[in-house]
Amino acid sequence: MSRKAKVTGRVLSQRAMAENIFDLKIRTDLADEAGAGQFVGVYPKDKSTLLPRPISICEVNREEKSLRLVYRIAGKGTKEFSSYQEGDEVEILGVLGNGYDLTRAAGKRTVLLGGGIGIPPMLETARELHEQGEKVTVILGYRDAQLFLKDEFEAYADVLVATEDGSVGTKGNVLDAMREHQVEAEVIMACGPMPMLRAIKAYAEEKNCDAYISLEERMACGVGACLGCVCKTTKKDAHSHVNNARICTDGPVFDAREVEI
Amino acid sequence: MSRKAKVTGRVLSQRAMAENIFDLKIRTDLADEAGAGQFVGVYPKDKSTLLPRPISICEVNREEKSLRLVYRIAGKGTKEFSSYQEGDEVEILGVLGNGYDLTRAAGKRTVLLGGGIGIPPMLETARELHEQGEKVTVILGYRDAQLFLKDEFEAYADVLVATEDGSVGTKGNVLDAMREHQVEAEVIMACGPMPMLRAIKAYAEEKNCDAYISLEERMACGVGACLGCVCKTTKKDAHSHVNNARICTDGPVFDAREVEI
Amino acid sequence: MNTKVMIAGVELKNPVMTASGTFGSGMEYSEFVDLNRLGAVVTKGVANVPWAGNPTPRVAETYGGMLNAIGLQNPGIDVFLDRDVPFLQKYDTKIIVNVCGKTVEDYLEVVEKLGDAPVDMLEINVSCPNVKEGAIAFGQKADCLFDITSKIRAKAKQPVIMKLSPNVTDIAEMARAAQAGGADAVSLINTITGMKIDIHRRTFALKNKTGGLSGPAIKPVAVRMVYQASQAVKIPVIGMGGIASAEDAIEFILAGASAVAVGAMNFVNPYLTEEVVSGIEAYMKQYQVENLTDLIGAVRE
Amino acid sequence: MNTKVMIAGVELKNPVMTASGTFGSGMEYSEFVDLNRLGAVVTKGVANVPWAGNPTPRVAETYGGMLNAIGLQNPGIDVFLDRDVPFLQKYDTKIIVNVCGKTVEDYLEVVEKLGDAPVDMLEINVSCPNVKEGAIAFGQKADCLFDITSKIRAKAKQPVIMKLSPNVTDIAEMARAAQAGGADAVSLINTITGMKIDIHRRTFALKNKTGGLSGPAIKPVAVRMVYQASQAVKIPVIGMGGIASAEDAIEFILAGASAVAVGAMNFVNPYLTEEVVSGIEAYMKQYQVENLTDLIGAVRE
Ligand SMILES: Cc1cc2nc3c(=O)[nH]c(=O)nc-3n(C[C@H](O)[C@H](O)[C@H](O)COP(=O)(O)OP(=O)(O)OC[C@H]3O[C@@H](n4cnc5c(N)ncnc54)[C@H](O)[C@@H]3O)c2cc1C
Ligand SMILES: Cc1cc2nc3c(=O)[nH]c(=O)nc-3n(C[C@H](O)[C@H](O)[C@H](O)COP(=O)(O)OP(=O)(O)OC[C@H]3O[C@@H](n4cnc5c(N)ncnc54)[C@H](O)[C@@H]3O)c2cc1C
Ligand SMILES: Cc1cc2nc3c(=O)[nH]c(=O)nc-3n(C[C@H](O)[C@H](O)[C@H](O)COP(=O)(O)O)c2cc1C
Ligand SMILES: Cc1cc2nc3c(=O)[nH]c(=O)nc-3n(C[C@H](O)[C@H](O)[C@H](O)COP(=O)(O)O)c2cc1C
Ligand code: FES
Ligand code: FES
Repeated sequence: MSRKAKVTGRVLSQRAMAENIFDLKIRTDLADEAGAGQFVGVYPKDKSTLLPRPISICEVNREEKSLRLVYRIAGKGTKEFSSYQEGDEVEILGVLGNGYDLTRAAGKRTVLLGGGIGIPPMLETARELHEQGEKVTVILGYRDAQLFLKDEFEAYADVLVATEDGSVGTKGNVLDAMREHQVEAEVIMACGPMPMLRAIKAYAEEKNCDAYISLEERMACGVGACLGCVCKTTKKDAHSHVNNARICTDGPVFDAREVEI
Repeated sequence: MSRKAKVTGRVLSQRAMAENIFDLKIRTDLADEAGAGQFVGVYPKDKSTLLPRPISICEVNREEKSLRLVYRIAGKGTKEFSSYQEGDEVEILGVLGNGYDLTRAAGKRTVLLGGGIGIPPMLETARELHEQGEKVTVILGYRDAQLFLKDEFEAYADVLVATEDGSVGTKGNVLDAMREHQVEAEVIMACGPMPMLRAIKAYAEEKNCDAYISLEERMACGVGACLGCVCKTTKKDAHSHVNNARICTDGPVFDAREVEI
Repeated sequence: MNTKVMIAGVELKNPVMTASGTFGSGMEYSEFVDLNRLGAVVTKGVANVPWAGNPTPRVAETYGGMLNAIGLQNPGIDVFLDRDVPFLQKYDTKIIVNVCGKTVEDYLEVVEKLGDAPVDMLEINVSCPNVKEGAIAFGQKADCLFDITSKIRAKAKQPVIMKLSPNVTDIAEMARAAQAGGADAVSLINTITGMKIDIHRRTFALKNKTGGLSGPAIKPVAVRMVYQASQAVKIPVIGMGGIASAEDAIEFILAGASAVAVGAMNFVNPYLTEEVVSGIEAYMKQYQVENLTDLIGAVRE
Repeated sequence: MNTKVMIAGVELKNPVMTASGTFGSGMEYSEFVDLNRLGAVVTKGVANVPWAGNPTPRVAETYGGMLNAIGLQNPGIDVFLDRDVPFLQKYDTKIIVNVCGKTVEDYLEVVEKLGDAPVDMLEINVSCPNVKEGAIAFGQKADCLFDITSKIRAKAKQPVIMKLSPNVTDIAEMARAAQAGGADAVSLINTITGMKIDIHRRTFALKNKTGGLSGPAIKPVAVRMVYQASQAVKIPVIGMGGIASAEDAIEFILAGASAVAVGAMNFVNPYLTEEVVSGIEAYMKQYQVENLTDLIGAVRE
């Protein structure tokens, strides 16, 4: 696991990508150790809010020493982030969590599934797998025709799209697209809303394939100390021995077989 | 009394005047009704601090619709204010309080006394009296040779100076300077630290002259509703009938005879 | 859309009131808000005789809140009846008079004098933490609370709201005691006792040493107590503590409050009471809530 | 300059500790701070058997604070002794183990198992508002507190700190009950019970409905209670609740705390504990305070 620190980053750029979705690039040394599926905690400056906001890493640029975060405005904190401009300082805690174990994809038919605001972390995952020479299929699920990040995935993988409103690609979710296009997977790596992750867990069990899914929970510390962010596990967790793993440190990426969601 | 409002002003300029003392000019419609000795409540943006900071009006510019505030960094709020730059927005509650009744000076030998961060409100007082054709003497008490605002007073009045460290003018306080220069007063208008105001009250009683002094107290509402900011009065106060006047609305300027300090 | 609520037979045009002691008798804030828009104006506490209150400093700021130890300075019921009641009568809003005292007799004297006055309800403050003389026991011991409530109820011509202290182990027990004593409603929370020390002077920030904490900092405690009280009694609960927006007010209503009061945040935003009224209307519109009463206690698991 | 303080015969190199449950067993934050710099590390509550804790969501943010309803998830005393104690022994800091339970017997079992372990003190959590099973009564009724304190004191080999709940009418009475039961020290405050409601979903923000409020929002209440407790008892008082800086820590010490603990603000600033240590040193230097003990309870009127 990477060594953690709270650091002051500096905004390199920010732009709106889609309705309420922003693309923020921050210069920070945390980039040195960040990997696909990990996240950072971003602290709002508004003193009425204290806790760091967990945001997944969408892209790592080690030369530039930058992290790219793509996030949706969900409340006070993300609203504040969306006002940041080039040169602004931003306090970040990172690098947090265990990301996707990319060695699992080696030589396997790997499919990446991203749904909604779960799409961003799949970009770094696709990029790193591509760098490692893996050929993967990416299926992205959107609400509507605002296909943020899709073009960028195309540099690294074959991309299929599902939209809830049917405006582009398969009408439905990522699994509907998977079925429609008869995509076969030996390994699935996924991030997205809970119903999607539940469906993937069921699908993987049915098809007996590996699935690594990234979970979300309310967090306080982000570093494994407060036990706020647990999920039920099938086996005894290493920390508390009560089948409750900490998403922030034992996850956020879990083997779908090992969690009860 | 002027009608009160909470408004958004805009910083026209800010500069440091002396060590920890800042000169802030804000564009706001509140300028229309503001007068000498009144104050405004300035709200910090830091959400951990809620209450408005009472700051006296140092100068009113009706043409430009601006208020000038001169303040000393005393804590979180004033520290924040000192970072404001041209164009920044600032929330202000005003115009608050009853200022100096300048008709009292008409045709009288009037002396204005300002001590430390009590100097700023005397500038608008001097300016308005000057405009009304009164000839007044101003005595300013400083800690040391950092004679902020002194030059500006000279446009309106004869100015004497006292410094605590004796580096300029009389060594001591404003009353020491008054005695040294044998300045006679029929009317005193004053603002400054409590010990100075107490001395002025005693002096005025001894000399049987009028003295109008501006008091300070911790405030919450600033508009007379919370009863946080009272001072003991010799007569029954109009509001509560318990010899406790509200500094924010019945003051901050009081006839020295009418308060127990 | 119907924002009306009924508290002890008194119909408020909407559930938004002012919290006692933060709004004077309405005069000061009438420069900022149209009192006609408010469900009710709750006055500063009034006693049988004038009270001088505590020495200054009486207020201090804390993180997301403030401490006050005003000590219930007030002109006494006679001046109040002559000046403040006629002022409020000019407005189309309900008048709720907050009553304080040091002994049961003090309270009863005020309540009696208010008997023929054109006021709509009485709110009995047995929970001010800033008065030394012992009235606070009325608000911290269930049997004392029951006792004073029944005595006041017997004398009062108007509906009686008992204002509860949060400085207790079991708020539900206190709410039940008030109900058993005949209270027509309870309101809560009053301020939580707090302290601030100036580490540079090594003195208390308030001359009174302790003061009552209010403002957004205390809202979670207030919402919890309103929930617990409203689960414990059948009489209406009036909720307050840190309300800074319509969203906050709705949180209290969902927790079980039939009406809400805006307190310390008036000092931060003098327009807040009216904004809360409009904000509640906007919420009802957004979620197509026909009657405000449908929201009261409507939180689900 | 001497920052040492003595609590029940145990000398701490400085008065700064971690608040139970916010610092794990030190492992997680040892990436950020040098545990050797701290007066003591107080562990997360540990029970006789593993506890799974409450369902999620377990945490929610509030204005200047947070609610938690972890429900004391812990691996049980056996794993704790095997893993966490050896980890902490590597550091030059005192080890204080926070103990939780549902019945007196639960507590006693843990206390006994700790008897031969290399830990310096025990902190008995009788004040967790997030466990349904009733242990909270130990922290809210003076006679229950007295009773459990005496039983634990009789069994414990280490000094016993009773951790008090702020959810009581009279904190002084509780502190006295702990002292009478033989407690070597008291620590306070634990979290204040609170609630948050999501007005858009109309559900509780926490699955457990209520949670414990901590963070800067509660500091004035904590300082007041520490003051009242330290006035009421002779045993040392350990103060906590919203400490976010050395200044805050000094406020608690001036109010009467012999030591202080940093809790929820670790989540905001993971370096905070060490910064509080240096900040206290800087304050002592600025004001030429020879011994930290000169500051304890040194607030004047
Ligand atoms: C591991 C992880 C990775 C994430 N990655 C991304 C991402 O890449 N892009 C993105 O847009 N969002 C992501 N989220 C969700 C994101 O954390 C929340 O949208 C964000 O915290 C909302 O903060 P707010 O202040 O805007 O909302 P508010 O509702 O005002 O926040 C109040 C509190 O609730 C917490 N909170 C609210 N929603 C969530 C949520 N869904 N998950 C966890 N905590 C929440 C906040 O952190 C804060 O403590 C991720 C969440 C987790 C756990
Ligand atoms: C009528 C009036 C006019 C004033 N005019 C000026 C002026 O022209 N220039 C100037 O520099 N200062 C003036 N002051 C003092 C000024 O209000 C305080 O210095 C300022 O409020 C400090 O705020 P802070 O956040 O920096 O300090 P903090 O100590 O962080 O403030 C904490 C709280 O205490 C209050 N407070 C702190 N010091 C004072 C004080 N001396 N008087 C009242 N409240 C205080 C703050 O408003 C705030 O609510 C005036 C005060 C009053 C009452
Ligand atoms: C300055 C001030 C004065 C108060 N005076 C009274 C009072 O006279 N009577 C009373 O019952 N409550 C009084 N309160 C308590 C408030 O009515 C309210 O219960 C409490 O402040 C919590 O609400 P808030 O957080 O919105 O302020 C006072 C509060 C403040 C801040
Ligand atoms: C996430 C969390 C978990 C906690 N767990 C415990 C615990 O296990 N035992 C205990 O005695 N107190 C526990 N507490 C209470 C803290 O130790 C402390 O008393 C309280 O949070 C007040 O301090 P603070 O405001 O600095 O956090 C916990 C607090 C938090 C925020
Ligand atoms: S957020 Fe604290 S353990 Fe995960
Ligand atoms: S500050 Fe509220 S009455 Fe003066």
